[in-house]
Amino acid sequence: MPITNRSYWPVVASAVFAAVFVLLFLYLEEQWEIAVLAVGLVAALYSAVRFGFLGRIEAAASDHPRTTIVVNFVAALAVIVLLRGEHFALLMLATVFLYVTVCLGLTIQFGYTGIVNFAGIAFFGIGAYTTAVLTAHTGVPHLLVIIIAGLVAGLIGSVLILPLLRTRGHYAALVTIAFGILFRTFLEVSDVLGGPQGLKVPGMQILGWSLNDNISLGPLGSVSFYASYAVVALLLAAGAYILVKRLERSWIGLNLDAIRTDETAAASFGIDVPRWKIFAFTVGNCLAGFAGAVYAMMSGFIAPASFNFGDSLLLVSIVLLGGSGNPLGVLPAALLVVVLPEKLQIIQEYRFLLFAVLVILILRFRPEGLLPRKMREYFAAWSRS
Amino acid sequence: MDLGFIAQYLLNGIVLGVIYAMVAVGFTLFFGVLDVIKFSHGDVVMAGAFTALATYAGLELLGLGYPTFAAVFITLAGIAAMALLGALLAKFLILPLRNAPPLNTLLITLMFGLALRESVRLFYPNGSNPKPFPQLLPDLSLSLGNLELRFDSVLLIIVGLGAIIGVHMLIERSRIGLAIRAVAQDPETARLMGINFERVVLATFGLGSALAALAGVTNGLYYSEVNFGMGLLLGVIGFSAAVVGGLGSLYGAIIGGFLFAALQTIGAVWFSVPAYKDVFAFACIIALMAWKPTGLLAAKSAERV
Amino acid sequence: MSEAIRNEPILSVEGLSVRFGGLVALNALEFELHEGEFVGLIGPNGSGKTTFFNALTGIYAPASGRVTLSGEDITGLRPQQIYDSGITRTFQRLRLASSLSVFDNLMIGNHRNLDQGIVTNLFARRRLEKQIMENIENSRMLLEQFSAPLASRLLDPVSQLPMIDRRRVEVCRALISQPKILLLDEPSAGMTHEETRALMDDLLASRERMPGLAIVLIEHEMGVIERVTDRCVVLNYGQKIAEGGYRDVANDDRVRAAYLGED
Amino acid sequence: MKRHYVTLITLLFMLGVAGCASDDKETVKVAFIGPLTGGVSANGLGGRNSAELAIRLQNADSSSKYKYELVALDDECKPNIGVQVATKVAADKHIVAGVTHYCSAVAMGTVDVYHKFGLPVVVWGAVLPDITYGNDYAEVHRVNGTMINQNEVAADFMLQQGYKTWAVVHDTTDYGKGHNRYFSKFVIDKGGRIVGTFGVSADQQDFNAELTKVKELDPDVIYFGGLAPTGVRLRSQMEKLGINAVFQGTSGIVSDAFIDGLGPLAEGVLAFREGAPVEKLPGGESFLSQYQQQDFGEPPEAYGAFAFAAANLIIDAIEKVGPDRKLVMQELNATRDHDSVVGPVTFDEHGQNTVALITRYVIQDGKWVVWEESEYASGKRKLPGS
Repeated sequence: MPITNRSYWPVVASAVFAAVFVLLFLYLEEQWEIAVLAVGLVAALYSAVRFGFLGRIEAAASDHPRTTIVVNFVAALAVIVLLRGEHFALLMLATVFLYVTVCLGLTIQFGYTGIVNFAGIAFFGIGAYTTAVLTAHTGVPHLLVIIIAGLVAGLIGSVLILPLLRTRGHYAALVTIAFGILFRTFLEVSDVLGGPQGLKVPGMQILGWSLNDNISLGPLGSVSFYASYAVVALLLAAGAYILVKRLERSWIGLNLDAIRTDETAAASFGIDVPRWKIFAFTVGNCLAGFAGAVYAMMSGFIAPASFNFGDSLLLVSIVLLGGSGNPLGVLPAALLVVVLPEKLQIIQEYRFLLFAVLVILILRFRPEGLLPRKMREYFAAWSRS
Repeated sequence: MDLGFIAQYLLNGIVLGVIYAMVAVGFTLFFGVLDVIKFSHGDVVMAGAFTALATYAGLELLGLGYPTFAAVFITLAGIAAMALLGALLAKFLILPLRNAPPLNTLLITLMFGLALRESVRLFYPNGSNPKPFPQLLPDLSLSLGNLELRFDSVLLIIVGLGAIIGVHMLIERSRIGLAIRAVAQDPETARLMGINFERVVLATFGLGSALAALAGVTNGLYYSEVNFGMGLLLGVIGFSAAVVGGLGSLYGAIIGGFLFAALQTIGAVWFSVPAYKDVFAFACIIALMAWKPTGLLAAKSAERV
Repeated sequence: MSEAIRNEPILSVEGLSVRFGGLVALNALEFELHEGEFVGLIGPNGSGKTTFFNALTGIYAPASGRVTLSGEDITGLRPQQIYDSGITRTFQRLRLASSLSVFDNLMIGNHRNLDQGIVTNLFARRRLEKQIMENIENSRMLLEQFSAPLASRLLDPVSQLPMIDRRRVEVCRALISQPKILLLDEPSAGMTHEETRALMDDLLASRERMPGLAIVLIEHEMGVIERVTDRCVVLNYGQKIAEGGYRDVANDDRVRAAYLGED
Repeated sequence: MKRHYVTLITLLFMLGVAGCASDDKETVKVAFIGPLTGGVSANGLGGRNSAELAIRLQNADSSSKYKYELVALDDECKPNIGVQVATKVAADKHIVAGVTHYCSAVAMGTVDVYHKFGLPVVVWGAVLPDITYGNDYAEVHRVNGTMINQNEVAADFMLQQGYKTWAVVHDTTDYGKGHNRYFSKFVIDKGGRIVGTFGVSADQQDFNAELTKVKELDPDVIYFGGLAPTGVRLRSQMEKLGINAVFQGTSGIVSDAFIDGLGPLAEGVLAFREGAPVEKLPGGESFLSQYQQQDFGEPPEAYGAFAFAAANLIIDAIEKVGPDRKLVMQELNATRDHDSVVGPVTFDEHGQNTVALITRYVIQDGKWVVWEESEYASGKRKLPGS
């Protein structure tokens, strides 16, 4: 059906470039190395925008959606393989993938449907706590635990549905802000879920294989156990990405976009606004719950202090920085927001100040985000169909 | 329960309500003219208090630390500095983002708040620790049974309410107030009528931030202590109060402020673990939003269809 | 005026009132519409014309009265139910999703004919793509009836179109689901005389192809009303003050007073 | 990986050079982790500076076998960030040991990481008993005492002074909640009475509602389990409501920040802290004066001396057995009566410093004074209500 005549090489080239960059970004530690890398990135991005490479890459990606996913997936796997022994880099990478998953959920909620969710980390936390409780008190297989954790997050989110359906804009924002703060305070005050001391969570086991063990490759050295988690997190993020992309390219995605742009008009053309808002909100929260479950098993310990209102704001800023509504933008933005503060450890107590200033500069001079959303597409080579 | 204690709870609640209302009025003003949420507002409260504190240190060096004079002078200094900061923020961060999605404004101001907070923590001498605020108000108090009626609480209530009424008068009676109302009503028409849009926005942000500074200084005088993190929760509560009351409505902000204070006070008395009071207050807010989706006093959102 | 329309009315409105607090925006309105009829709805600003549309389409809940469509009571239904029953509309202030493409906007209008199943949408890509291709063809054909150049811009964002094309897209969005009744809320707003004329010509032409379609048009330009409508209804202060052919209505004293009084 | 080879070659090269020029010593990295940003960063910065001081003093000593380098990282007092930086440190083969954590929840989350990677650490500030007693990890040690010993001594002491009723105000972090648990247990066991318990959030500004309730209950003592910033607010608002009870704090308020934040209101506040008073110990005085000389931006705070002691324990172990994690861990585990600025350190089988010396403090004329030497003990001044 769709005619495809543009080459997919720009996609491959950009994936390789991105992989090399991510690899270096995660691997390098020295101050000057990171500085050189940052300067190089800015120069590369500038020339990509200036000389139209970015447009060509995006056009190619639009023509070859499947190739794009496969190539990027392989590139991510390659990064994991190359980093196989680097525990810390892999932990950061896995964390990035989990944040990407949550932010893809927020993309469905906010980017498409226009529901602002300032309690993203709360639903992430619900997934994590569900996992802690289930693994401690039941023998439910861990893959099932992840699924249940996501569903519980979706379910608890439903208490907010009534106020969310009735409110709009900043009023709706307040509902989720209130929930986010309430959730953290509740965890801390109530002793049922471990209180401020938090809970321990056992490592993930799939079919009798424990993900918490390093894998020995004999003379080739050993693979960090975080590599297993990074792969699991990557699979989750890739699954979420495919879901979000499919959603966007369907009539349902159109409903969501219609609701965001004009609720009254959408309702006037038969779109069941409450139904699709509930759908988007719940699916988004479930994704956050899945990610939270994997996170809990990976880090082995969860406590209320990890689920602050400030973390929810970080999630929202990832979505905005990436370009609201563009699932592809979430990845670079998550890398920036999650890994950059860690890389800034060298400036110690000054790092948050610098981080805040950087985000202000990006928002000020690129208000649409790093990769602004393009037109809706229904299938490959859409613009030439 | 003894009558004196009931009166004491009431007084505590009123003082808290006045502080919240002062912060909430800022949110409602900004929303009125520009439809934006400025999330750094709580940190402006903090910065106002620290400006006053630094000014006091300067006064002491000059040997001018006479309590009443100093109290007035540092308040004015805080107000002036924050008014300027508010206007600058509007000019360089908020107005340029007018055409970007509204959430961007929220995020950029949030980051500005973080930067402000971190700057005070890092660059104010020993700023990561709580700082004692000079006790410049006479240490008078009246014990009526179990009620401890303090001069500073009464003064705070009077000054706070007076400032809010002053802002109200300014908006209702003055030329700039007329311009603010015109812009709030319909920015395009106001511009056509020859109103300098940018000036009005800067004035509004200056005004709101000045009120925040006043809240910060009175907060410092009342609690005798300020710290770099004091604006964090205050900002969220002020925002909640403004939204619950109905964004854009001055009376709504006041009612919202008092409502939040009342919820917290009730929660603190009611629960055996007072920390539940925030869970209680925010749960009530969620329920309230379900009941009154546009706030208690919002002008019925007349959506043109 | 054909004979067919003398049958039972397709839409009948009895004693419809809308109140905002103490304000009576629409007062016991009686209104009938027959199949294939083109009715003009006129009246000074604030006379309740748009309120009538909003009450009909479920955006406002009527305080009293009854609305029946083909004999079925549709009073107080939600907007999406009204749309599903076959009434579509345009808005005075264009309510297109301007960041979306022309095609997307048309598809929003075609909602009731689209497969909304989650399985189809997420998992049966092949079936979905077939539906999409069919809809692209339909959209092209419909747009071509209005403006051939517009059909070639099917995938462009609406924000890049000139005003008249946006109006065309909005009318097409309301027409693509093949409704029984089309409500047009002042489509000439923001357009020149020539553009309005061109749009009305398109409209009349498309009416030829949809013989059963009944249209209600809110319009301020009397020339337009005179040229395209079969019958006029005049509102003032939420009440119907006159009804009939354009010439009769235009000569009615109360109508003149209403318009003069406003000016 | 490649970089390791490069480092290895560099190391070999350096060793070769070292053979010729005796001045170049092998560099050994030691980590410090604590909260450098956020609400309790004052303590984290004080701890970092103190650990840095230990390193600098050692490097200045020409008899030192190695050249030490401190890798300081911020855990933001958040467990998730803590696990990240702990992994970073533990996975870095060049880091031999760590001086880690002020916040208990963070320490709870990271002990597994240290165990997994075999990195010996000495906790310098977190007080939750479970950090050492909740596991059998040989890697984990702690120089400061737990909240158990502290509260037992506190309860005994206060009852001896003749106080009978307490209202407990604690923050709802692990720190405050833990203190509440142990203090309430000891005081009730020993015959005291708790008339009310109030959990408050650590960033709360206004305590008038809680304190009005306290005033109704009219206790002899207000026990506060929490850190200095909250304590400052609580104490000053107590005064404004005219509550005339003794203010009894925990180790978390034993800092200059508490006195600076309160001014004259601080007079007569009691608190308890593990370890001997720094200035009374051999080396303590010099620690404080050396700290002054280094011109750090921030004061050492209550736990600076512990961080200093922890860093010194690690340095001494490395000097003795060389920069090898396993050997250093064994050496640390064998620590018995090791002199330090916080008194002799002896680790039990859980790596917990068992020298349960608790010092009682009272604020007198704007200074933390050891109770026995204060004018309150001699009867010259009186605490409120006694």
